[in-house]
Amino acid sequence: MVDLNVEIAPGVVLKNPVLTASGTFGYGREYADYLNIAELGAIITKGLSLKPKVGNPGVRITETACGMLNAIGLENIGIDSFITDELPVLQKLKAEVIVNIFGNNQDDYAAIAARLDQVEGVRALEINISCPNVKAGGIQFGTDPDAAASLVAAVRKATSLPLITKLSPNVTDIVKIAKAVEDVGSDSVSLINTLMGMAVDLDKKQPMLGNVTGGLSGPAIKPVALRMVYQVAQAVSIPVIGIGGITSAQDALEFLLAGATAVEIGTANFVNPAVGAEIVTGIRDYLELRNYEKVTDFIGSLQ
Amino acid sequence: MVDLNVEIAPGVVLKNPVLTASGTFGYGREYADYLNIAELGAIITKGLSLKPKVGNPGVRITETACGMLNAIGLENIGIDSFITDELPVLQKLKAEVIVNIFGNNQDDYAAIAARLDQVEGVRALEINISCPNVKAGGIQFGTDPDAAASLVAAVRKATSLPLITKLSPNVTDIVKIAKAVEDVGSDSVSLINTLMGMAVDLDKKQPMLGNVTGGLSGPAIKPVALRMVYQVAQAVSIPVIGIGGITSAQDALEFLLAGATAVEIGTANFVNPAVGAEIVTGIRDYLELRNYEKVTDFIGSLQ
Amino acid sequence: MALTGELILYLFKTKILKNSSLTRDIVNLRIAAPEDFCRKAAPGRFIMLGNDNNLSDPLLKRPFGICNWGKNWFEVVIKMVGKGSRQLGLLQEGALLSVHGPLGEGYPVKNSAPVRNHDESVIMVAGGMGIASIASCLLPTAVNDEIKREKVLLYGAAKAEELVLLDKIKECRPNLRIETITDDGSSGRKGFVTELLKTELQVAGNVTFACGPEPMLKSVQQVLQEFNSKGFLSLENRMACGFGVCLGCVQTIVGDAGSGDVKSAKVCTQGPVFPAEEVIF
Amino acid sequence: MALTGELILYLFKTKILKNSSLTRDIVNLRIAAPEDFCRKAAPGRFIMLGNDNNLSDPLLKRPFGICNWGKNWFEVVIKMVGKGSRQLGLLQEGALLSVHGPLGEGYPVKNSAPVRNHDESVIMVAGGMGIASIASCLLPTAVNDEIKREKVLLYGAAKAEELVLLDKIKECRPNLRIETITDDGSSGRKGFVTELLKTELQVAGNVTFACGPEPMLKSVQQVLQEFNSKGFLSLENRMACGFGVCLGCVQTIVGDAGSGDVKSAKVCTQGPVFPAEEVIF
Ligand SMILES: Cc1cc2nc3c(=O)[nH]c(=O)nc-3n(C[C@H](O)[C@H](O)[C@H](O)COP(=O)(O)OP(=O)(O)OC[C@H]3O[C@@H](n4cnc5c(N)ncnc54)[C@H](O)[C@@H]3O)c2cc1C
Ligand SMILES: Cc1cc2nc3c(=O)[nH]c(=O)nc-3n(C[C@H](O)[C@H](O)[C@H](O)COP(=O)(O)OP(=O)(O)OC[C@H]3O[C@@H](n4cnc5c(N)ncnc54)[C@H](O)[C@@H]3O)c2cc1C
Ligand SMILES: Cc1cc2nc3c(=O)[nH]c(=O)nc-3n(C[C@H](O)[C@H](O)[C@H](O)COP(=O)(O)O)c2cc1C
Ligand SMILES: Cc1cc2nc3c(=O)[nH]c(=O)nc-3n(C[C@H](O)[C@H](O)[C@H](O)COP(=O)(O)O)c2cc1C
Ligand code: FES
Ligand code: FES
Repeated sequence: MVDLNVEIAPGVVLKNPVLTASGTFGYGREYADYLNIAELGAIITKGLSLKPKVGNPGVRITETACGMLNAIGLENIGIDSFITDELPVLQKLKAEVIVNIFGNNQDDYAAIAARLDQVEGVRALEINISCPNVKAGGIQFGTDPDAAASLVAAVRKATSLPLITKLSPNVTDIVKIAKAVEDVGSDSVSLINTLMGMAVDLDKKQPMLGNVTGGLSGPAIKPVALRMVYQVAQAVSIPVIGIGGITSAQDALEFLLAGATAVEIGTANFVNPAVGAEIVTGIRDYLELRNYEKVTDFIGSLQ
Repeated sequence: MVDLNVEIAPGVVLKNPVLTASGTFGYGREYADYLNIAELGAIITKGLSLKPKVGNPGVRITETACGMLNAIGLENIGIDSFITDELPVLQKLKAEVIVNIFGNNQDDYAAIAARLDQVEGVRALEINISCPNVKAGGIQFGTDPDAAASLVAAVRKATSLPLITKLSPNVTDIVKIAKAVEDVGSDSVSLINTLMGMAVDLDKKQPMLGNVTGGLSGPAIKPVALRMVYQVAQAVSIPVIGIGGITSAQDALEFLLAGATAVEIGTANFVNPAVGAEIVTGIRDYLELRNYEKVTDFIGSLQ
Repeated sequence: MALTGELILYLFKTKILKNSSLTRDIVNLRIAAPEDFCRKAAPGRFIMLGNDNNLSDPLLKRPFGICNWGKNWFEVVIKMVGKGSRQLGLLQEGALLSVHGPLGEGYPVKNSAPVRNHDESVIMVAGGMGIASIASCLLPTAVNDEIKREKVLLYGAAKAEELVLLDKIKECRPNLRIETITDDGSSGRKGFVTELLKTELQVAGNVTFACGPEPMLKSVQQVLQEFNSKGFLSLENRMACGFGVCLGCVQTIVGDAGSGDVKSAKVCTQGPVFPAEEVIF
Repeated sequence: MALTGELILYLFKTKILKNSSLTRDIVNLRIAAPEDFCRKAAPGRFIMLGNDNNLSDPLLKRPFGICNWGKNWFEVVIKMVGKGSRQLGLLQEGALLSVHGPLGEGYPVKNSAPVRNHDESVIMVAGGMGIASIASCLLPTAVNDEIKREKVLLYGAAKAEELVLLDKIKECRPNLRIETITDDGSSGRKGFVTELLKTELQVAGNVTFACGPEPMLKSVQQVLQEFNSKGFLSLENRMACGFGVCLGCVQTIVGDAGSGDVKSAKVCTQGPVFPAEEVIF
């Protein structure tokens, strides 16, 4: 039996490298009908803020060639409801939980990180510095190395939880940002968040999305994600978690090969809610067939 | 009969807004079997350098979800062969010709622009500051506003031909770069060039492309292209030419709606070599049905 | 939910048993399904349907109402409007499909899970493809046996040819009164279906179920308010997932009673059927 | 070229006349085509084939050899190896396709456009799906009537089942000597097809045509060099356009005679068939 354990941050050993991406897996329990969520490496929650948030008005999703645009606007139930209503359910389901957080400014981020510090059942935080849908918050942090570093440093001070910084692909040099957050104590990085895109409704002569622009996800972005993961994995010494257009075990294996210690599955969950479990099985079968003893021997073995 | 004329640079009035993108239309005559290339707004040549260039070794193209990666490496016959062997053919075929140029450094760019200055049958130059496949040249210019401005200024001095600067999407803020080149005399901007991506061959445990990374084109990138065209068109006062994933008249119309004065068709030429002519017809039919007198009334009319 | 040990949603691969064309661009697909799935079907519930032969374009599944079902099959009526629905509509007998469902909360009829209201008789209002949803109250034998409280079917469409499913409905409910209306007068009166509704609402004590394009639902809402009459609207917001995780489908609805607030509801899990007075268009 | 007034390449939509399975993953498609197109077909030429029902995934057309043709049809043999070939291979009679072609320069047989060499008799070497290209010298009536100069067909595959098209070839060329060889010895000898070639080359004065996977072509090239014998190799580099504009398919070949230089050639327009001694693998 091949050993699928991966350590995605110091001390955070997961039973396999398949995680679910924030915003595509709800708070986790919605999927309990389709798969045993305890069998996943971990689930990452919808992005949470200090207070509940309503999100964007108008059409929020539209499909594009091999992808989709979303402009949900980070709607969420707020950290307190999460802790009281959702987390206990996840613990009962024996899921490994990573909480994705965001705020409108550095203090918000630090406050939510502090709030989660002593909460049982939270394995790590994923800091979303890259959501393209929040004008005031995310985007500035995610596109400037100094701002990103200062934000992550503030979060680092506020909590002892392991920190994964989630990077934006909408930048000239993602490696610079990855290194900047590594330097201030991010335990790992995850990438990519969505590419900023747009669709128009020719009949109505209007943008398709209420928010005009939105985040592109799905198979369409996989080549960009793979390239960035490869570049960042070459440059940093912390673990890299690969995200973007993964729909099959083959896709996941490609990211591992390129240097990702683990992967997150996003949009594919909408198409097939059981995809996470199927990918775990697919990775295991692939490695077993080729006589690997552990997945870590395969990771980063691209020639 | 609806008036399809567009002015893509001062004095450069084309009979319609459908151009072919550099690198996807050869030197033009290869398509003469499939469509009357004189019916296109203009054709843009494969990127040309002062001396012939051999390109990258190994696999150069690979398909991805709704797109393709290429790492041709700017292989071309060199400007002199073009002027003697290709341009006369294009003139006989009555095509409007825009020459796409690149170099390894500022002097190269200026030299090739100077070389073309007095050549008959060249309507404008498109300056490729954005090819991701040339390590020494393109990419640095295309991702930094100052470098881009200084390059375009040098080309501006070297020629009196109208200048279109072709922008890279692999940047944090494409609007900044567009404005920078506008300021130094670029007559228009075209966007986007390819997104930098990568694919891996799981069986061989190697990158798919000889060059490791390549440029992503095709329908997959359309949402990113449309977003950037919209943003740039809002910010500059020179014409914007939209490129990226256009395969149908509907796609082309969406770019015009978002503010593009004209569009370039790239990868779609490989799939259907007659697509340019079909898109011209499709745009005409659409506008006629809706009683437009001229396409310029439609351009930028997104609400 | 797995939490309670009871599986409510199913995810399965299946086959088309039959594809019958109703018009040039509307088809009726009969699809094989497990018995457990069929037992959970109810008027107004829906499924997410994906072509299993396709690659990743289109990517997402598409939502369609379950308009009829039996022991081990169900039916959907699909209007081919874009790439997803066209690809599904062109599939023939034997083609493979992926299905999630049954999803959502349906109309408050007796045998549907959330019994919200089942006293009055029902005025059914369908606009265009809204008939697929409304038909789910009329066609299935399961429903037929338990409730027979519909008063009238008011059915509007652009033109006569687009009035689909009428034969089937007449067969299942021979005594049902049906009034049609078309934009061009090619069947029934010329006009909008809400005009028919106004006439029906002259008599009080009924409840209205309506499904159709948003502008129609808006005016149904207005008419109901005018007559101070109760009703339920089935919405068709865009959906990516269908089971409450993407937040793509949310609809603004009125907040907690008396608070004057608004809140957002997931159409896929809290709807698609909402009390008419709660929806804020 | 339109320049000369003569149309050499065609771009058309057409239909599958017949899909016959040869093995579990190899099919033979007969496709309707205009007569003009068929007149330009020649051994070793190819077409780009696209499924007309699909959306944009897969995006590009795929290259396949024209392995047989008549007055108004042609045939391809497709091995389903990935998403593009699988989607095409699963299409049934009546399905729509888009075709560009005929493309490339084929083998130097009498009636093919570029007559480069037609004196010697020909040793034909096929490895795996390379048979589709080699068969284009043997199956078409047009070719059959004009040249009958093949000496032997050497055909290697992984195992017996994968030796396809043999019945057809025997029917068209009843007198042709055919030697098979397989990796596992399930038909003919066990080994590689180049071993058979060595035996044939003991007798001089012949020319070799070869098509197959790159490693096989490399060893054919070596063997030919060893025996100082002339030959032609048909390459299968990846192609995006098929008509010389993307520069995706280029192959390094020897430069101008005696210069010692190398240059790059477009496999799609300058090939796919090249003199064996010119190719630099
Ligand atoms: C709960 C629910 C039940 C439905 N039941 C039925 C039914 O029984 N029969 C039926 O024919 N249709 C039904 N629909 C609508 C159907 O889902 C859409 O027509 C379909 O998803 C369009 O997909 P497409 O790829 O063909 O269109 P696209 O190419 O994506 O778009 C074509 C047009 O359809 C609109 N559209 C796209 N997605 C949706 C969507 N999810 N909902 C509404 N409009 C959309 C677009 O704005 C556009 O104008 C239902 C929708 C919902 C949410
Ligand atoms: C001139 C020419 C003639 C050909 N004739 C035939 C023929 O008659 N019958 C036949 O079955 N095949 C033929 N091929 C090969 C055929 O084109 C490829 O098998 C096909 O394009 C693979 O597409 P896919 O989407 O199924 O594979 P993908 O999913 O893209 O890839 C699957 C595998 O095929 C390889 N591959 C992908 N594209 C090509 C390509 N263009 N050429 C070679 N390998 C590729 C990949 O490296 C990968 O290992 C020919 C190729 C050329 C260039
Ligand atoms: C509907 C939707 C909502 C998302 N919400 C969040 C979010 O709240 N926080 C976050 O960090 N990323 C969010 N993402 C981004 C995903 O986590 C992921 O980075 C992205 O979708 C790329 O992966 P994919 O191609 O597998 O979907 C969201 C994506 C989608 C499609
Ligand atoms: C094979 C290939 C070669 C290209 N070569 C060039 C080039 O030489 N110069 C250039 O400016 N852009 C080049 N491009 C980029 C295209 O001109 C275009 O910007 C890009 O492909 C996006 O458009 P599309 O999605 O319609 O293909 C090339 C693209 C492809 C696919
Ligand atoms: S469709 Fe995803 S939450 Fe409703
Ligand atoms: S395949 Fe495009 S140049 Fe040969």
